[in-house]
Amino acid sequence: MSETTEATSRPRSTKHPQPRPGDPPITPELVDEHGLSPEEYERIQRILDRTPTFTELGIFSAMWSEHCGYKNSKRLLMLLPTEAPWVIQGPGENAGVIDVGGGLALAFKIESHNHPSAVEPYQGAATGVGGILRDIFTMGARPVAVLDSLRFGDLDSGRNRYLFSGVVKGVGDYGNCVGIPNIGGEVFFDRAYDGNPLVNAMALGVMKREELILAEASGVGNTLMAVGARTGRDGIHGATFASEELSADSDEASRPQVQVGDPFTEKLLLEASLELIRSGHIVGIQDMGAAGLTSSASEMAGRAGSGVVLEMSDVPVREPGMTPYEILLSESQERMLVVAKKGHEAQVREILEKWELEAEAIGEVTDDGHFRIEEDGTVVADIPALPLTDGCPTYEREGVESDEVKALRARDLSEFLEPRGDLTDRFLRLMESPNIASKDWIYHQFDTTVRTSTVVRPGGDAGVIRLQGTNRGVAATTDCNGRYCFLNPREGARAAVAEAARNLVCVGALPTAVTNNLNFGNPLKPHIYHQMREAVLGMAEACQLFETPVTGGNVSLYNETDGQAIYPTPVIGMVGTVDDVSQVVGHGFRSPGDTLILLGENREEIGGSEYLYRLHDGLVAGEPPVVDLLAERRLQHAVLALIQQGLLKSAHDCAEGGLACALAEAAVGGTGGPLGLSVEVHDRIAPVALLFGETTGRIVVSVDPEDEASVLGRARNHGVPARVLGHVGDPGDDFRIDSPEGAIRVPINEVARRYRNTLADLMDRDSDIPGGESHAST
Amino acid sequence: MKRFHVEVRVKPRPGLLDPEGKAIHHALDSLGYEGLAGVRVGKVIDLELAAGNREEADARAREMCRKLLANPVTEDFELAVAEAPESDDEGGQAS
Amino acid sequence: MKRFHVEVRVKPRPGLLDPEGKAIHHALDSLGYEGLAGVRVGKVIDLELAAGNREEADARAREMCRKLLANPVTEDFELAVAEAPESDDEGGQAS
Amino acid sequence: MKIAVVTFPGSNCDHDCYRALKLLDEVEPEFRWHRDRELGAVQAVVLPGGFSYGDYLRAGAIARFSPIMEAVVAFAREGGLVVGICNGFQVLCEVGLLPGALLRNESLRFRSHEVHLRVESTGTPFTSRYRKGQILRVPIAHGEGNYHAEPEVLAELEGTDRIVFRYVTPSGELSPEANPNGSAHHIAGIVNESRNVLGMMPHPERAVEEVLGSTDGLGLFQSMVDHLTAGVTT
Ligand SMILES: Nc1ncnc2c1ncn2[C@@H]1O[C@H](COP(=O)(O)OP(=O)(O)O)[C@@H](O)[C@H]1O
Ligand SMILES: [Mg+2]
Repeated sequence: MSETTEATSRPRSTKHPQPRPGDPPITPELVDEHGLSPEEYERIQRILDRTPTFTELGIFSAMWSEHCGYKNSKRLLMLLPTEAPWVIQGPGENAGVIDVGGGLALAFKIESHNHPSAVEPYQGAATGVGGILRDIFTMGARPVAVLDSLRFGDLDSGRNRYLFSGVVKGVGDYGNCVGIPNIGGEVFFDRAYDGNPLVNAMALGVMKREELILAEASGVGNTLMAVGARTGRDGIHGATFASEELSADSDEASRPQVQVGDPFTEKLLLEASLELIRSGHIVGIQDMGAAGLTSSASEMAGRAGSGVVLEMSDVPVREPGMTPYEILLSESQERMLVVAKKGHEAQVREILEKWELEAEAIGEVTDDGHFRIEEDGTVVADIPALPLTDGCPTYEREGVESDEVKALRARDLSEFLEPRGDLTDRFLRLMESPNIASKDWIYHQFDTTVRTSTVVRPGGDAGVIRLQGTNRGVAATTDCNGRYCFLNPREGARAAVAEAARNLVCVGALPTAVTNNLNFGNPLKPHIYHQMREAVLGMAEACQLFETPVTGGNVSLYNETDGQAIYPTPVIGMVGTVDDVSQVVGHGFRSPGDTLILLGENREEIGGSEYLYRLHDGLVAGEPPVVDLLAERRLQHAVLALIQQGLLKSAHDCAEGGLACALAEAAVGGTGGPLGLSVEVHDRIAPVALLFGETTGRIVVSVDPEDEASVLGRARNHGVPARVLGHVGDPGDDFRIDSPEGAIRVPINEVARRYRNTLADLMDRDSDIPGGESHAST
Repeated sequence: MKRFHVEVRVKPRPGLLDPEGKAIHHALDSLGYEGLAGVRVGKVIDLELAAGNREEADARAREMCRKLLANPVTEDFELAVAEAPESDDEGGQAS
Repeated sequence: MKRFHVEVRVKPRPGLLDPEGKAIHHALDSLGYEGLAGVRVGKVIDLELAAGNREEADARAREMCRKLLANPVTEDFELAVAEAPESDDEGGQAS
Repeated sequence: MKIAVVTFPGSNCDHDCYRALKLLDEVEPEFRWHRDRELGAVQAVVLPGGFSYGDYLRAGAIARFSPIMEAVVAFAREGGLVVGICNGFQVLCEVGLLPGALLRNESLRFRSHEVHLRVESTGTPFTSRYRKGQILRVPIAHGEGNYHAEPEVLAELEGTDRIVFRYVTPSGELSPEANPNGSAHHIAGIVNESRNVLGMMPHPERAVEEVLGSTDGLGLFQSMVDHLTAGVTT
């Protein structure tokens, strides 16, 4: 490799690229295998005014895949609100950026790694975390927190336990090694995710406002440099792969090589990148993520309106004999593309060398608007950059709701509202549901306190970190109940946004912006497209109302196995700001004798509940809880104000498992150990719905008895229904809820024991053994 | 039944990135060991098992590898089977 | 200089607790494999190195083990040295 | 006084240690790079946590060959104060400044949560601010913290008051449930024979502010300052 790159002196070939020896002929079958329709192929021929070479076909296939091209989602995403005065960078960059005060900006984004995790859970999840961290630090921000949003089939299957265990270990090992605290996330188990686990990772990063850098290849003559790990044959065509349904033979050897993560290299790359960005020697930087070098180089050129030329023989490779096709489409991890100012290449190399990394000049920025690839000086691909990056056809499809879902939603659930059997027993079985039980088995495998800024760790309603050197903080949460979205995608999406915002106010944060991950089945099916459109509309409506614009996100489609789609799962990642971290409250009770107050209104809603799934043989039916967005907003304003006035000692919202489970979580969730409680509930609705229904817009707070009247009064002034439920008890007391139709009464330590042990009991059997096909079956 | 010692070596599949091997390679280089062309790291699993004969021991160990010990997506395995010396008193009670 | 392939096996010292071996043993038991008397897990490190002859390759690999690859407090190591087949073109560029 | 915090490639608690030291008026923390060959004029050294060299092969095994480690070993041999926290503890064992080794957690899982530590020895430069038997609440976050040593070594550690911290229940009892990684004798931290080198798995630097959940780790750094100040005046 030459020490000094005289890229400008390289003669420009004007000839069309010719097929390389060994290239397969371009046939309709080959086009089809590349996931391109005949119409799309025609469009490619029109753009080029000729037949593409094999290399070019590969490039188009990756860029026009669902993953990179957003063919089937772009038009829907345009419906989302994206603007607010505090938004610095909206959708379209590596991550969204908002102003969080004090001259600081927050970059944040969520990303899915569903398909790789289904094949190799450990590496799939690990590289998912790696990718999202790179999206953050390529904006110039130092990553300060990660969250993970996970979905699996039920844990009675060995395969699902294997996937769950591997994913958790992968998320943990990667983030732990890089040294980024995990501050929250979610996990949900339901048979709808059998064979299609969802692994969405979110990251947050902080920078000074002026440190923001964009991923643009600008400045003719500037040098493109490949930085970080070498390129191998990993995940070739991963982007296309992620855009297809999994089928039984996805496990065969024909599959692309699994991407293996190297968090150690990532940590070095993180430090080196931030140093590079601050050094002034570069003008742009981007992760080589999905579709690797192809997407990073062409997108950087597309954004800047420039062109690029890349020399394949200069790309540092891990294996000999790699073709341009392979080099361009490789998804090897921990690599970046950097645009160095001309003449500053040596300084760039020096910074990387300090961090024991490589940087190689592999091309330059041109002014001809072309994405041109050369191999030893011979042109092997030459494509106009803008049509390649932005010319991907987008589709608006017909959406039709499935009759099956209509029927499920219309189902009469009144028989399940009758009091039947012992309430205490039903309550305990719910507390032992993996969807409700403590998730500490998960987050005890994650470093949550590194960087010494974590104010609220996982386990509460939202994670909070302090902004170093200030009293300010940022909070983050991820939320989505796929069952609600399945039964009614628009309501479900509204509920997801509302819950995310509610979780943020429960810790004392003002919700400010959203990133989202749309996880759906095959969009070519009308009922799936219907789900997508409805979910996006619901999200748009709720985000508008909560003034939380969407600054970015990710779309993962074709989450189907053997034709069976997952629940529509539009995961909401929401961030908020905290003015003074010393005012933050947790979800757990603090002192015996405190008054318990319910803010919000009970309704008779049991549809889509965990209660039906867990206690009635996996029943998923009915109308999911309806969100009253205006009432929700009043509630959230009230709680935030009460926290800022220092009147609340704890706050926790009602979610899966309803009021009874929310009270229990708060009772066992205090830092000083479980506290009993004594509560009396009565309302004009069936007790099953009152105790276990999942009506949204409710928050349970504990307050000093002296503040009781004041809290009730202030809540009502906000237009929020408020009532006293009872009192916090002592350690070792009973957990006791009396209702007109019966009581729940059980020692709090017993509740705590069941709540804590469920996941460990299920998982500490056989699931963390290395690999093997035993895990492929139940 | 005889006792066999099976040594299973599970290694990352060729072409797959092996970050641990890379780090060790780098460390050995900087300790001054020249002429190192490659380092790959895997696992070795020693099994003590009872079987009628060597073929059976081999077949059973292979099955264990396919079922549990090696991850077919990322790893290959090799076996070496040896008959264990007859009855050294308290043998067979390890682990 | 010739090219050698050295397989280094690093294993927990006898008597040392091996939780991973225990977990695998347990898993194999519950998969129904009977007659398993012991499972121990270690590391295998494949080195490709250049040396004048086999003895030299062996000696250098041993030194690497003592210095870096094995921790004498907890681990033992074994080596197997094999001469690599001559010049398969582009070999020797792994890791 | 100056205290060095060493950064290896992959260290990720170096800044946390720096910040914790910075909270003390008397201390001026300074970073040292793994390629440095000299420590310069410092009164103590902190080897921070993290994943030096990715913790590949064995945690700490590669870092101990960093150029700076020769200086750290020399400094320790001359009686300088050295604290290794988490990965730093692993490096100290690998380089031979402390006996024993840190194996993979018995659960085979990374463990991250708050633990309770009992102060076993106050006769060290790192623990004079604590009471013997005092219970501290401090986070752990590690995958290889299972302390192992030969029985003779353990006996010697016990016999010479060199076990500094043990994992205990909130009320101060020894129990298998309170031992997060399977460490022999519930060991969370030890000192060398001359008591100037401390290795511990838990993270005192993460327990130095109320808003982080605990201030119990502060005493460790304050003890060091006391010791060094006394050393200067006497
Ligand atoms: N996969 C995960 N990773 C990290 N933390 C998690 C994960 N799953 C759950 N948690 C933690 O457990 C808490 C409870 O989870 P969940 O019941 O989903 O909360 P909520 O209903 O309030 O959103 C979350 O707030 C989160 O902090
Ligand atoms: Mg909540």
